[in-house]
Amino acid sequence: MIGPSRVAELDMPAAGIETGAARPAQSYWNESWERLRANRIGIAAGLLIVLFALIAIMAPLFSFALTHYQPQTINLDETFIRPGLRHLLGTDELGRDTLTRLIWGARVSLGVAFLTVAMSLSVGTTVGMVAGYYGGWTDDVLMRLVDTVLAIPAIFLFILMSILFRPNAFTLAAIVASVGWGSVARLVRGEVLSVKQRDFILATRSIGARDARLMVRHLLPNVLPVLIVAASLGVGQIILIEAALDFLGLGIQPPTPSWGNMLTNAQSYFFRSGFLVAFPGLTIFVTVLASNIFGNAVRDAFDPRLKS
Amino acid sequence: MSRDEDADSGFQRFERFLDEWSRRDFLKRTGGAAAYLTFIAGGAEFLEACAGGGGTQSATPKKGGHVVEGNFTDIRTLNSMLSSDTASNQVIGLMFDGLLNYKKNGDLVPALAQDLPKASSDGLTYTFKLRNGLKWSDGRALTSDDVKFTYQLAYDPKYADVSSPRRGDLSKYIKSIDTPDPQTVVITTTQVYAPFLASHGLYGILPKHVLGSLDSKAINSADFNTAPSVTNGAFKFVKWDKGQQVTMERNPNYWAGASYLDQWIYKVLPDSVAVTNQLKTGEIDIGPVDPGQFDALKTVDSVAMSEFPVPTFTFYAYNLNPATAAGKIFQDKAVRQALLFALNRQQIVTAIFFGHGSVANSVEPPTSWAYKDKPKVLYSFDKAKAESLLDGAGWVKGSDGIRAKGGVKLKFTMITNAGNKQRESMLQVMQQSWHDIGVEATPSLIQFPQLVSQIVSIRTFDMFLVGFNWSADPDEAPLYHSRNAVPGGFNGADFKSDQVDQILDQALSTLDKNKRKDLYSQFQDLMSDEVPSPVILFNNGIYGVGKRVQGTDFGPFNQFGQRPWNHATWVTDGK
Amino acid sequence: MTQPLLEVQDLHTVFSTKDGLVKAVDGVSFELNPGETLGIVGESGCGKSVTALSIMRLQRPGRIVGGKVMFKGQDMTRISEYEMREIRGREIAMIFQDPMTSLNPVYRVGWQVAEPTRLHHGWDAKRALASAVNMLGRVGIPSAAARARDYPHQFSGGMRQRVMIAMGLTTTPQVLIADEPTTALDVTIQAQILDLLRHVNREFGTATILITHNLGVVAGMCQRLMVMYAGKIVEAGPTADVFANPKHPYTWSLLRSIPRLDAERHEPLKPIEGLPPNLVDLPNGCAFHPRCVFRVERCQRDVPSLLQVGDTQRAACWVTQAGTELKGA
Amino acid sequence: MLAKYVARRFFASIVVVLGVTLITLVLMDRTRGTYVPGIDLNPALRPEDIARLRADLGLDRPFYLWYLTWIWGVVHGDFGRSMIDGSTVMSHILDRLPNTLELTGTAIIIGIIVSVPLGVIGALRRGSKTDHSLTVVSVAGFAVPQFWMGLMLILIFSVTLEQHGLPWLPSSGAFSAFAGGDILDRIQHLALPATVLSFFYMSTWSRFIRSSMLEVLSQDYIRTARAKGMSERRVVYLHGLRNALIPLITLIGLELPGLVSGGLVVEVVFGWPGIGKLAFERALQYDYTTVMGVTFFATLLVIAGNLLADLLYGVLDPRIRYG
Repeated sequence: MIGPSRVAELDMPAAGIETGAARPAQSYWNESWERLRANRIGIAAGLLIVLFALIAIMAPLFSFALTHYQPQTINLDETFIRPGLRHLLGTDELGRDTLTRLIWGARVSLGVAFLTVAMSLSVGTTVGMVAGYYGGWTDDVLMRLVDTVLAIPAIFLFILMSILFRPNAFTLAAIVASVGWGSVARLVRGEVLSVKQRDFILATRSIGARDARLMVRHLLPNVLPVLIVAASLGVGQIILIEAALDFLGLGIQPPTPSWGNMLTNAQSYFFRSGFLVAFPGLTIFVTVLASNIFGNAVRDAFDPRLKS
Repeated sequence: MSRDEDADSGFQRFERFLDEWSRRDFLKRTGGAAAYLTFIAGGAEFLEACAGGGGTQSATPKKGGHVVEGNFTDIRTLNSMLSSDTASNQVIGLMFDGLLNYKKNGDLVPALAQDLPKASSDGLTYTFKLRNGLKWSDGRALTSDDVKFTYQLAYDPKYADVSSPRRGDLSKYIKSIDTPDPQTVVITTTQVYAPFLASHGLYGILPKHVLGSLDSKAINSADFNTAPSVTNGAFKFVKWDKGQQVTMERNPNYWAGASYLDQWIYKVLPDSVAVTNQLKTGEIDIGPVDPGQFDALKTVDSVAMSEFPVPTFTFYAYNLNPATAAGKIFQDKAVRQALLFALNRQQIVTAIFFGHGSVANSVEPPTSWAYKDKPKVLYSFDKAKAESLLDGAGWVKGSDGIRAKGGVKLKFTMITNAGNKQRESMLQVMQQSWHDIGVEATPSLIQFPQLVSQIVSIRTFDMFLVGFNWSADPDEAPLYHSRNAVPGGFNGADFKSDQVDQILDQALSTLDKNKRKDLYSQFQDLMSDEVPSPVILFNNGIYGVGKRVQGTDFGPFNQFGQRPWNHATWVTDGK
Repeated sequence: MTQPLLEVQDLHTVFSTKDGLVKAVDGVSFELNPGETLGIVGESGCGKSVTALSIMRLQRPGRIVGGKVMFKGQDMTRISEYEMREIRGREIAMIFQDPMTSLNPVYRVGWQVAEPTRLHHGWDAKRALASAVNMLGRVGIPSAAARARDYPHQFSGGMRQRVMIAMGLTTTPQVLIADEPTTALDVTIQAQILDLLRHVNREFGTATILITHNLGVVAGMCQRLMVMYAGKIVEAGPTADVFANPKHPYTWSLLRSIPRLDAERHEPLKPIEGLPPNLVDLPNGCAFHPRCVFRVERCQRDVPSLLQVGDTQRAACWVTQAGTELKGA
Repeated sequence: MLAKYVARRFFASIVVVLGVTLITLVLMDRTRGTYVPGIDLNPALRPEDIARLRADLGLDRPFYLWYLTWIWGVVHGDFGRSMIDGSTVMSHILDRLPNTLELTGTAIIIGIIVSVPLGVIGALRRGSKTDHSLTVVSVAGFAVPQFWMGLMLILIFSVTLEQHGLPWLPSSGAFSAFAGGDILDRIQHLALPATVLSFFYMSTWSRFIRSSMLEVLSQDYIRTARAKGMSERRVVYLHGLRNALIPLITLIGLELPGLVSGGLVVEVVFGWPGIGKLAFERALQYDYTTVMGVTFFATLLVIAGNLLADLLYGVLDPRIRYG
């Protein structure tokens, strides 16, 4: 790309001069993918997330082969051990192996993040598409519902929902998603409203395509870029939200480790062992940083509004 | 870091009052001394108790300056008859004196009263004589009418709409209050009730000339509750910045002499880490210290640490209601005893409370004069004994390693409140310790309100873990008497023993302290055998006090509301 | 011959792209005389707009890598940015293709039209606005005083282009560069705007460079004409002569590809064969040769320079330079 | 036109307010169990005390009756009294809201002051090293848990500095416990929490302004402005920035509803007496009246925030019409 003015000129349709066929345009997806691949740092960040996810999935293997400890096994004779050979990253106030807990904590923290994204996107997309597509009173009812959900102070929802459903990875994801789906719905609805007006939708409609088919086959692909961007930016944010909820005592409850509750837990022992604060803090930082970088890369590559 | 301190207010502090304090002899001395002291203390003793303070200083007190006391619990009300939480009581105690007060070992001393009251021979009537020349901070005389009015709020049917948490007891026990003259108060009780003075003699006295004209409902919402215009304690109210601090200043009319300090400020902090940090920076002068933070402060030159046992214990309770699944398991005494034998409680005290607390042998705290050091059954850590008890009772290990009897597996869930680190840790230690003897116990953390609901009414739990904070009287009926197993009572474990009921009732209606001591001794023996809700440890209280502050004297019964030395506190730099 | 007002000498402007260097303007030379209207014609991407932008030094992200732009005795490619700013909008004004997007949507029209005089003449807001309103009236905007308070989106396309023109004229510049001023407009509006430009040229005596891909526009407007292809001028000369007797096959093809009212009835329109050139990878020799019906062997080898062909025209073509007449196939 | 638009939004708002408060109440009612707000495990309490206090608070009635009573009060401007401390809910909100506004407002201002230049520089030097490092910094600022950053700042700027006898910043509250409250004192107390909170804004907004600015700078009217002979600064800040900031206004307007939850973690870490901390504490204690009052006001803020953002958008962007 060589700058806006240049592009404008090159792309200009020639009214009086037949320019012949333009160079074949790459499809939007190929182009986006190419742009993403060109972003080395973004790809590296993405791979790091994948790596962490793999570690999380294989956590039992790691505690069997690498650390030789279980995440919840306590040993009150070996509390606050500094990092060393026996415990690579040391132990916490109950003598549990920090590395093992970090690995198992990845299951929870990343699991919650991915699950939350999946849930809020699927619910939000469905609601947003239905509202945007049908319009009228369906739209009104659904959007007032969205307004309502978005207007309840999130903290009340978090507190009360966490009491209603004891937080484990699944319910916590559901709790966070119960706040998150609303904005997705708004986003998707907006996108659908603009796509709906385009000729091809009207054409498809006129040949009598069923609504469901139309939404899935024609609207969804158009909304997809927005969703991809939202998803990749969402993961990091949800890890932070999860950590904040742990800090407020509304997240994953001990003894199940999550990065957030490990970090929260360690705060009171900061004076005893800085490592306890450092390792989970660093893990969260690196993960969120990576997913934000990846998310930004994805946005730069996929966001149709940033094209050109 | 605990996040629900506000929800948990009174409770939460236990965990901080940790212990270890391997000075077992100190505990004994306190307990023993308390036991042998006579019930009646003289004025001379009172002076000794309140004038000097902790003995850390020898210099002459200076007038002027201020103290900032930090705590991580917000207060709710400044009306002594509406308050039910320790934080509020603590601030109320700075501004309002009651008829009586505690010495730090829990002995009663006179405050607004001249002497401890004389009880009538039938034990039903207490006659208080007020000190001469008592004045409110506005200069009006404080009379027996004020005292009567204060108690009326909680017992007189005329004030039935006042939302006082004291009404249950007071309306039951007070028959009438007479004021034959402005300095005399005669309280007649409906029945002999031994803890009456220790439990109900300390409420801050309220000014009738301010509140007397209001009806019940208006008292609930009076401005006085948030901004008391008139006080009778060491300090006067200045302002309350909600969520932040309460500022108080010297009350020149205080009966024990005007405070050295110009101001006392109660500041609300986010959590125990903040208390530690701000003790270090000097943003606060006084604050309760978490056992986990003790070492961080011990090395700080500018802060002196004060540690002492408190009438608080942390215990777990079995659900004994035979109608529940858990009740069927825990009805078996062998199970209850075996589980306790399987816990290495010394290790819990050492590792989780960093030694700031002591393993409990009895259900009475060692701060009590009724404390029995060695009740009938002692439970030292003995895994083999635990296993043989279970084997003997017919609980045998299945193929999955979990014991079962008659098809019922020895598995249950343990609940406590989320956000309380020490309790969370204890559940995990219990889970692992019991797993080692073939018992599957699953920890589950719930919010404090839900825990309270479980304990006082819903009662679908298998086992809960909490702390309890006692007054100076050894009565423990709220937890162990069957009449408190009704909804709303704290005997959520549904412990029902006719023998225990009888002993507790008898002890309540006995005024003779030695007789009571015998009864409570029997009670402790019985409980050590039954172990319906074993006490894991007795907590310690730790206060960090900036060295510029002199004249404080924290002790088991002088931490929150009761501090006879408030007015005698001073600061070396006069700032 | 009077002294030229603006003289472009061997101008080279390049763009770096990830595919390579693009020579958007490749050795363009021409002059503009006072009061004259010069047309620059070419298809998309031929470099005509970049030429105009390079004159204004607004070619970013492209770079001017060679040549001179002489204006009032100084080389505009060498003066400081500050001096350049003094020329932009004051001595040389420029209007753009799309009036819908060329006005700032968040400022009132009057404010925007007044901006150049405030900036360059240091007029206060009131005086500048009065002059702006006056100018808006002169470019044919009805009730100009009221409309000056409107925002761009409240104007139609044609009206906006009038606003653009007014904005360019407030400082009475000596040169007006109009880059495709009518392309984005309806046909009827196009005619009105062209009328306006003609009028401006006459009334203000402003020399005008009119850039367009539309030969029809040039025909009615310009005394002289330059045709650009792939960054180079391939033919230049008086408009009438070029139209009557093109000396470059590209011009010839262009003329045959547009419908003409005066054309013989049965003459079919002939589109130009082949694709527009890829600027990153130009063919050897004459850039037009792959599409040229007259090409000879030499065209594939050597680059022709712009030389006098005939009395009034110049062309860069081996064929016509050799004396061959271009006759329709 | 505008009036009609506002009116339509107003009626939609009533639906939302009713929905929000009802959902909040139902959730509280479903989860409360038999807990009576303000009750601890205090051995001095008798079963009859607990029953009586429950009745005093109206919690022995079904939630819909409680709701109707509450709505009736609200319609008459009475939000009731806190179930925990007996103060009026209104007084709580009026006490806390200014503190939250002070904190959030400062953070937003810091956020704007920092993020706008960062975003503009990033856009102007797109692809340069400066741009890349700014991107990394802003992304990194958003990758640290707020509570962790807060505690670290306290350890560094409060505890450590003080221990070394250097000037230090207070770590909690809105003013000094003793003789505090003047402007300087408040600014000192604001410094740490506002910094932590502003990181969030800085990170998101600088990215946002960068892309918004990039988009604007590619617009034709920027070229027009340059062609008019304006200095680059005037082009960027007068013609570019104003357009680029319009979407930011919406973003800021949408922060308004976040007042309750947005600064919560920071308020908790720094003991800042704001509305978020109040809401958090009181929700945990089932202080129905306070929670409902905060919910009500928070919903109004959401509605007002959306409306304000839209109206501001209209003021700043003349293209927007209301229909």
